[in-house]
Amino acid sequence: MTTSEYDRYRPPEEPRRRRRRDHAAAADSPSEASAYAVGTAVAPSAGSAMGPDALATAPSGSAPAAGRRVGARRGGLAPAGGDGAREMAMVPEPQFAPADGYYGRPVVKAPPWDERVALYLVCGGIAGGSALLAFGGQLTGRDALRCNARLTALGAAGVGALALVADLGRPERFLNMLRTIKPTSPMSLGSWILAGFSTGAGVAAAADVDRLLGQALPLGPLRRVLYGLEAPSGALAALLGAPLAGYTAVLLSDTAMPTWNAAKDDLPFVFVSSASLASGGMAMITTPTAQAGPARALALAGVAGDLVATKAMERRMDPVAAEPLHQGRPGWLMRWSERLAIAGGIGTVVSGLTRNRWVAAASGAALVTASAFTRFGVFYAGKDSALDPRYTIEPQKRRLAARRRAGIMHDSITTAG
Amino acid sequence: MQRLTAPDSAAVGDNPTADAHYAHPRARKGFFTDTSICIGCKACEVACKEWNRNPVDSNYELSNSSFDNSEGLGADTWRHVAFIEQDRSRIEAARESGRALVSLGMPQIRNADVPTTAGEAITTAITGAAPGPLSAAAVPPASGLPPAPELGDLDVLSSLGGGPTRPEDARAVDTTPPDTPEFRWLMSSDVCKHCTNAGCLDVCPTGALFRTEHGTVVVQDDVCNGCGTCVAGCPFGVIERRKDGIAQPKTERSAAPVTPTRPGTPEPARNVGVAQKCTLCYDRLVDDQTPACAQACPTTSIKFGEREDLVDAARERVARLHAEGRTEARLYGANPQDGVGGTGSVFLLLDEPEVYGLPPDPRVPTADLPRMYARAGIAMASMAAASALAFMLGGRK
Amino acid sequence: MANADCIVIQGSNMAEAHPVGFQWVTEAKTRGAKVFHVDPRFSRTSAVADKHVPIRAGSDIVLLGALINYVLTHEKWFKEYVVAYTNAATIVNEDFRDAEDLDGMFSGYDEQTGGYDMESWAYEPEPGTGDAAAGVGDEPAQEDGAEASTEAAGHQYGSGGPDVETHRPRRDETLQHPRTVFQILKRHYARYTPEMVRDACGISVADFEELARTITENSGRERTTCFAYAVGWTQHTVGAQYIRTATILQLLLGNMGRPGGGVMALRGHASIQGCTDIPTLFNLLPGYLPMPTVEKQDLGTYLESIASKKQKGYWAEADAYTVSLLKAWWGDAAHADNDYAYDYIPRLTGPHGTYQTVEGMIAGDVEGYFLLGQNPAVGSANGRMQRMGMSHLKWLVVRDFQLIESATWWKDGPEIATGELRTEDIETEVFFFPAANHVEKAGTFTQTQRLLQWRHQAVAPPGDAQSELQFFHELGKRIRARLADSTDPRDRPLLDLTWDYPEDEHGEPDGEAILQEINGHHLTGPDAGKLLSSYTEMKADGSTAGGCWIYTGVFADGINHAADRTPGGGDGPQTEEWGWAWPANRRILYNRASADPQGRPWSERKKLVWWDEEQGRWVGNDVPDFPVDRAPGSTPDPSLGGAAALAGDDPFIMQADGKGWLFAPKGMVDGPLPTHYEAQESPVRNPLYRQQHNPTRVTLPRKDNLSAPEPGAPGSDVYPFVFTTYRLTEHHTAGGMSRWLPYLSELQPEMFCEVSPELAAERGLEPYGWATLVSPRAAIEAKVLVTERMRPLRVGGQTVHQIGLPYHWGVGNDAVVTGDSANDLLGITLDPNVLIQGSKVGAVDIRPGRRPQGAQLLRLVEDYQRRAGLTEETGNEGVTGSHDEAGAKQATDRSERLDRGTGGEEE
Amino acid sequence: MARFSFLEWPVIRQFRTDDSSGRSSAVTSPTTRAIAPRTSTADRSVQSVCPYCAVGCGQKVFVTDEKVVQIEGDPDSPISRGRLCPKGSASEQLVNAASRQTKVLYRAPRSTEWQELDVETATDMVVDRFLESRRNGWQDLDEQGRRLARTMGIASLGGATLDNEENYLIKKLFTAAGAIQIENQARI
Repeated sequence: MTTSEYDRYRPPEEPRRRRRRDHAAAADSPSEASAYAVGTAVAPSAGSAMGPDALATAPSGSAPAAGRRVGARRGGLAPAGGDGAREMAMVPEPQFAPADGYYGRPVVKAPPWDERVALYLVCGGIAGGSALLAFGGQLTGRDALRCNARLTALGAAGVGALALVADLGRPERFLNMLRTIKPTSPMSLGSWILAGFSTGAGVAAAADVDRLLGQALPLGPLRRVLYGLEAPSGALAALLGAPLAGYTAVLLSDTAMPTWNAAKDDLPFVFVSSASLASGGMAMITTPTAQAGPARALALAGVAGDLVATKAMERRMDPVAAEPLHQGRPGWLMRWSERLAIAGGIGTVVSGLTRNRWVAAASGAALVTASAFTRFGVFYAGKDSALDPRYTIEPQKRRLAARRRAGIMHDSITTAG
Repeated sequence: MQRLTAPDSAAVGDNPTADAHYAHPRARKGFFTDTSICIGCKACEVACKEWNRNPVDSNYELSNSSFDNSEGLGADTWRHVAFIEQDRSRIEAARESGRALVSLGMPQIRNADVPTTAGEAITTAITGAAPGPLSAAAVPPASGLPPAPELGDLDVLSSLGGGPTRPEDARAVDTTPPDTPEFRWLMSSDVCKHCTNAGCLDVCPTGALFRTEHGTVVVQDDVCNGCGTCVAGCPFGVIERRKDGIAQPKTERSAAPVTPTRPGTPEPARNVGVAQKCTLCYDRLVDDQTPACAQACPTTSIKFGEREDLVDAARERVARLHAEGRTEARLYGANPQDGVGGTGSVFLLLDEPEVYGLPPDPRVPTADLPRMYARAGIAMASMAAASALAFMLGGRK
Repeated sequence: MANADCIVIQGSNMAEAHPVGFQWVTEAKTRGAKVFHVDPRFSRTSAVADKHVPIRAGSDIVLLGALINYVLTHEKWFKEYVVAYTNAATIVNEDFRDAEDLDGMFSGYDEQTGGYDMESWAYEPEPGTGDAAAGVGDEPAQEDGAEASTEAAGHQYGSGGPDVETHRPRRDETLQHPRTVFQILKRHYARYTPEMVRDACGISVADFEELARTITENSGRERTTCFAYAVGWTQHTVGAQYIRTATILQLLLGNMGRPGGGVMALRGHASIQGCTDIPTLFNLLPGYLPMPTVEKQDLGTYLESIASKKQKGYWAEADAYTVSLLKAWWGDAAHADNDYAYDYIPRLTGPHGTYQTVEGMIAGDVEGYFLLGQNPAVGSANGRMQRMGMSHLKWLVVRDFQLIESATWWKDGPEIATGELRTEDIETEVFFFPAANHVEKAGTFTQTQRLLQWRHQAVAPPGDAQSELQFFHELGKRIRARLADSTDPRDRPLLDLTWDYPEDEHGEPDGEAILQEINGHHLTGPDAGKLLSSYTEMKADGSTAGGCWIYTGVFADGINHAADRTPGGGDGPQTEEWGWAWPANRRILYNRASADPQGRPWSERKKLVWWDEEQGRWVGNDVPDFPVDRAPGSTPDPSLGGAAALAGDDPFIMQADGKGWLFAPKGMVDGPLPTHYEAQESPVRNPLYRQQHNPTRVTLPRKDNLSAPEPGAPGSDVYPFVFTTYRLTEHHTAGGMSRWLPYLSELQPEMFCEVSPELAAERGLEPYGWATLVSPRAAIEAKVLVTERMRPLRVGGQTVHQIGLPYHWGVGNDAVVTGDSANDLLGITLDPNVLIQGSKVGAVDIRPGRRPQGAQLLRLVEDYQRRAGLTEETGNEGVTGSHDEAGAKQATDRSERLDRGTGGEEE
Repeated sequence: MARFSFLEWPVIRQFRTDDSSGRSSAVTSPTTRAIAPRTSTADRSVQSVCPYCAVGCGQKVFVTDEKVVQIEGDPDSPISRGRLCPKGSASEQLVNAASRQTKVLYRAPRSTEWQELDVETATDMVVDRFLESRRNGWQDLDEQGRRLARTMGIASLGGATLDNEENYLIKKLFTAAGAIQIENQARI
């Protein structure tokens, strides 16, 4: 597209450097097709299709929409064509309806978390549920289940913790997570939970590993200690399993990200359900069907809980704040999560009836994937919701107006004096 | 536990330093940013960057937002001047919404503890309707604000002629509004709010963020590990993790074939990967110096001082503007009962907060934390119970 | 300014260009003062003003003239003040013909020279005094900033003004005589009506009346109104007259010499006041003494031309100031026998301003050029001419902090890109010397209100960086050493120069020693060696030396008063213990006018200085700008001259008659009264007169400095829009001190133009897309800001679109941010009084998209020139209509030839 | 954190002090507790004047180890009362700009690049050229035989950003040398 006949004399433009801003980086990501873009992109320009001559000769007033004042005022002004078109398409016009805030820029900032944190959310769920299964196995003498679940718990916790550390701005300072205990900080409590859980899961798993290796580990007199600590460690991990699987819901909800925050009442249920079906699924993959009965039961409970809790959550959320869950990449993930959960649930039932290891493994994989999709979906939806100011402004204006209608005047941040 | 999980300082009113156990607690400091006298010079932005050695935050291209080329607050930009161009209809809407605030009995700070019923009474008196859901006609969904009666569009439109407007409804503010100009250009210097209940501070897991003896909220660069939770915890989108710290011009473009001795060695990138935001010049406050932005501000649009005094000054200024008929003036952050317990940085705005990119009804997320913990506790218990049940019902070995 | 009740900011974007100065406006406003901003653009100043009045660029005299007319016809003038303190009652020579009589011309125009003979503008002498025509010349305007003395002095006269004798001009205190200045003024502005303002300026009658009403309501005994201006007034072909018009208005309203009054200049550089006081200007010597012209072959002639010993006021002592200066420069070599070395000063033969110098470079006459903290490749009008001029130099010395565009044009300038210049062909040697900056040297800046402030050195300059002080001291030392054995008389001025200043261990000369030389000292007599404490101590007999008489007193009693730093300036309201203001640490000039003729303050609210009967002296809150013991009623012996001749009610002590000049009988080369002329490239006809332009403006008709056709002429629609240039807060002039700083560059990173939504629609310009602007000289590209801050104006039935262009960017490779330079679009047409270019109005076309590169860019500019039929004569007519018949034909022929010529090249 | 001390572990301090929620005094680091502004730790501060526009705002220049570490408004100045505009606020960057040139550069005729020169040589070269161009452009008399005693071979532009003392020396030297084309920003 060219607006000047002389543009052809110019060398091709270098691609523009992006701002070193998180929201810009996020806009770069595949979620570009999400609600943000859909919500704010302005209609393609009539002007962009016009040649300069047409414009130059068009009398003022009858000129097409490109520069018309009315359009400008209402924010409907076309994006620039010509040179700036690529960038302009995302850039809203100066005069904005108030819901678009300040030039359509985000009001809140998405956290700088990338997929590693989403991965941690998944791993945390698997680890927490697995510890519960392991403890159950430990108590009920299901050795394979106990051993596999312990290893899963430790592995998932380890991968998750590593992902979390890697996502830090200063990974070398990860120990500062244990610098203080802050009840107001789910991340602080979560760090302590993760530390405790990992210790428990680690000791318990070490005992099983030692057994698997025929006591080949060079433990010496510590072996007795290890075996002595095995049971309480397994109990500790199980005690912290559900918190580990669920605290991340609070971590997400305890933010100003509109979608996460709006989901605060129900997200823990979604997350524990998702953790249950994922850990059950993992156990169905790793463990012979004979010992995997409780895993299947847990998975089925998780599927049921997941479907119910997710629906309830979406229904109870502010409709605008819920939008990102249905649009773009998170929408896709959430839809497929549901489908896979249902499919996995059916497969679980089938595998329970047929005792077919392959069906069990496939169902387990579907469930694990469903859980991952749920958590990635929720993760992305929250980040997306930060990008469009509408998700922040509209629910807030609505609740403010509702309070004012109800005669509650004392708690507004805006005051007349 | 209740006290520990309560939003910071909820237990201590609007002086968040009171139980911080400082040997020498000081009066709470803050800013009052009076946007009605801001000239948009951006001295605050430069003075801030210069003092804090913050990196350049730009690709050196226009940001397509009037004269604002720094876009917003972030890790490298701790003061940001917004530029908003508005035509007459927006000005009238702003004036109208301000008038509605006044009519609603919104100067609530003075009688902050007026019981809700009183507020209802006022509403009833003004709107002539009982509190509660009003008819759709009375509440335009777009604005979300109940309009003051008898101040409908027609009245405003009748003053469009440009001549002096007739005396307006005396019940709102007994002044003659000035002529509505054809156009205005709002400028406003935004900054960290230093909330009474600070979301960033509450959610920080390392203790890098802390409440200072001046009541401000500051990141300790040497402690923060860049987990980024605070970024999500801020209802105002202020704090951000620093990505890189290029404080240099485009050196690769330097035409000089030689590298002469530089008068100043380039500042190395600082605090990369660490959460960054306005410190209210904590280092300067320690020595009773004025924060860099407030010291530089040519027109005293940015005022620094003890928050209590500033809020008084802000109220006086609003009253004065209202007396001039500029009902669009309003305060932002002065109310200790708002969703963040009031802010240390108080603003005088001339339009709705969202026009400036500020949230209209921010709420510190940790305010709901006890409930979130309770819900999560139930969920976790359910999971444990489900596991137990699974073993009971999960069949034989 | 903080004391004003109404502030009119016109021709200045004060909040943007002088944010810290604007604090006083903010303060006045919060105290209830009304603030008006009259400007083509709605700028950040408008945003905080009570009212913005958009005006067509270049029509300010119509507005100000109409305000004068309003004041006169509505009887709003301050009668007692006007009669006593201005020349309203003075009667003018009967030969005088006003612009109203001659359709835009005054009497005395000479077609040959394109200038005026001012004889017919003179005062009429009192019958029986035998005075000849009573021209009294001097500073034409009298405002707080003493701007007029620098900006508005005709180059022939420096600032001392033309020859003067003492006069008793005829007066009519009733103001009824038809030839009184007052009546002439009334007639002159009678047609400057609100309707004329509407048709010429695009300001509605209602807006005008609101402005007029507010100003007049806020003037008088109790209240004062202040005008603030900057280069929005000076950078016009009638710039000096803009300031005169405001001064006339302020005198009529009694707003001069009083707190919260005046016409305040807002200047753009740290020491731009200082560099006119101690001028690096061709036409001046320190203290506004004129550079001698070739006609002034000896000291006597020279001194006569400055001031008569018999005229009133302090200029009468110009001989003492001149001799002291010569003694300061040439010491013992200056003595009574050789006219105090007067012949050591070179002589002028005409204008030698910076734009003439550029012509001299292109012609090859100028071989060497020093650029001292100045970036003409970006900052001067017609940037291409500037760079082409530099490419003809033999050598160029650039002293700056960074590699500015004026230092690198030979490798990355726009002419290299277009192929007009090839680096390998350019013969110019370029020296770049790194300069020390303001914290690396000690010295004084003089700020816009004449305040000298000493800066202490904080650190030593880095690397090879040097101060100008060190560089030029060293240069002088080496030149003198090289010539030490010369017997050539032309080298005597250098060899006899006093040039031995103490240096520190780094070779930095002692700034205080130089400031002491500037201050001056006694050479002989009982006080020999003692520093002067006031210019009144200067003598014409060679017994005193002093480099700049107006600065005398800065080192009184051996104390560097410029370094006075009592916090807050001390307890006095005029903060006189902070720095030192010339003259004599006086903060408000002509402050005698703050008291009535009897010496009482006009009002309690606005008192400043007053006569204390008991003490028999003037007292008050400022240093009285008046002989301190001259009683209000005193009428000195008419045979006296100088300060002694000032009557007790002659407050304007630098004027030859002690009065504020409503009418300038001499000194302004383009007319005794400000008259509206259209700008060189205005899109509209002069609505007031047949005469379109200032007939005395200085044009540079050259092929590289073409002008747009006159409105209505063939081709005038080729450049249909008006552009006006301006500054942004975030940058500093040509960018040498801002575009290299990342913190400033990121705030305004790209060159842009501001257009109205209407113009954007008309031309298909997209918000934040690119546009190309083409003027008769050049084409540049800029990002487009579509904004309602720009408003099309209806002027005389025609819509005028104005385009705003900041001028900070330049083409190069070294700065953090670069861009096309708005000044490339500008042509060079100068104000005849001060030779400042008209850069606030230019003709331009705008089109969407980026500009072509390389030789295609030249082709685009030529296309436009051909379509408009431009020739060197286009738009450069002196008297409108004088070229009409023969001229027009000639122009057509020429443009046809040009057409053919260029066409041939294309083939 | 330097050496780990159990009692200084914020978790412990949380419970030792009233700041049990770990949001203020319990979590400060030693660096934070020792913080001090560089304006207070500077070796000296010097009063100066802003180099940009003509308002003449007061500046305080803080110097540590002979390096300018901070420039801010001088609250004592009655002109500016401690305030500065964005340019004035950027003065420290002006002084310490990494791109600032500190070496003499020379571009020979027809050369495409700069080369470095030492300041002594460069000054001598300028002296040579100054004298030669002065001679080449010299005019003794005008066409009517009147004394001119001037050179048109040398011109200068600049001064509005310089000190009065510097302008004084420039005007004095150029005038004595017969050069008249001395101009500055005041006419631009």
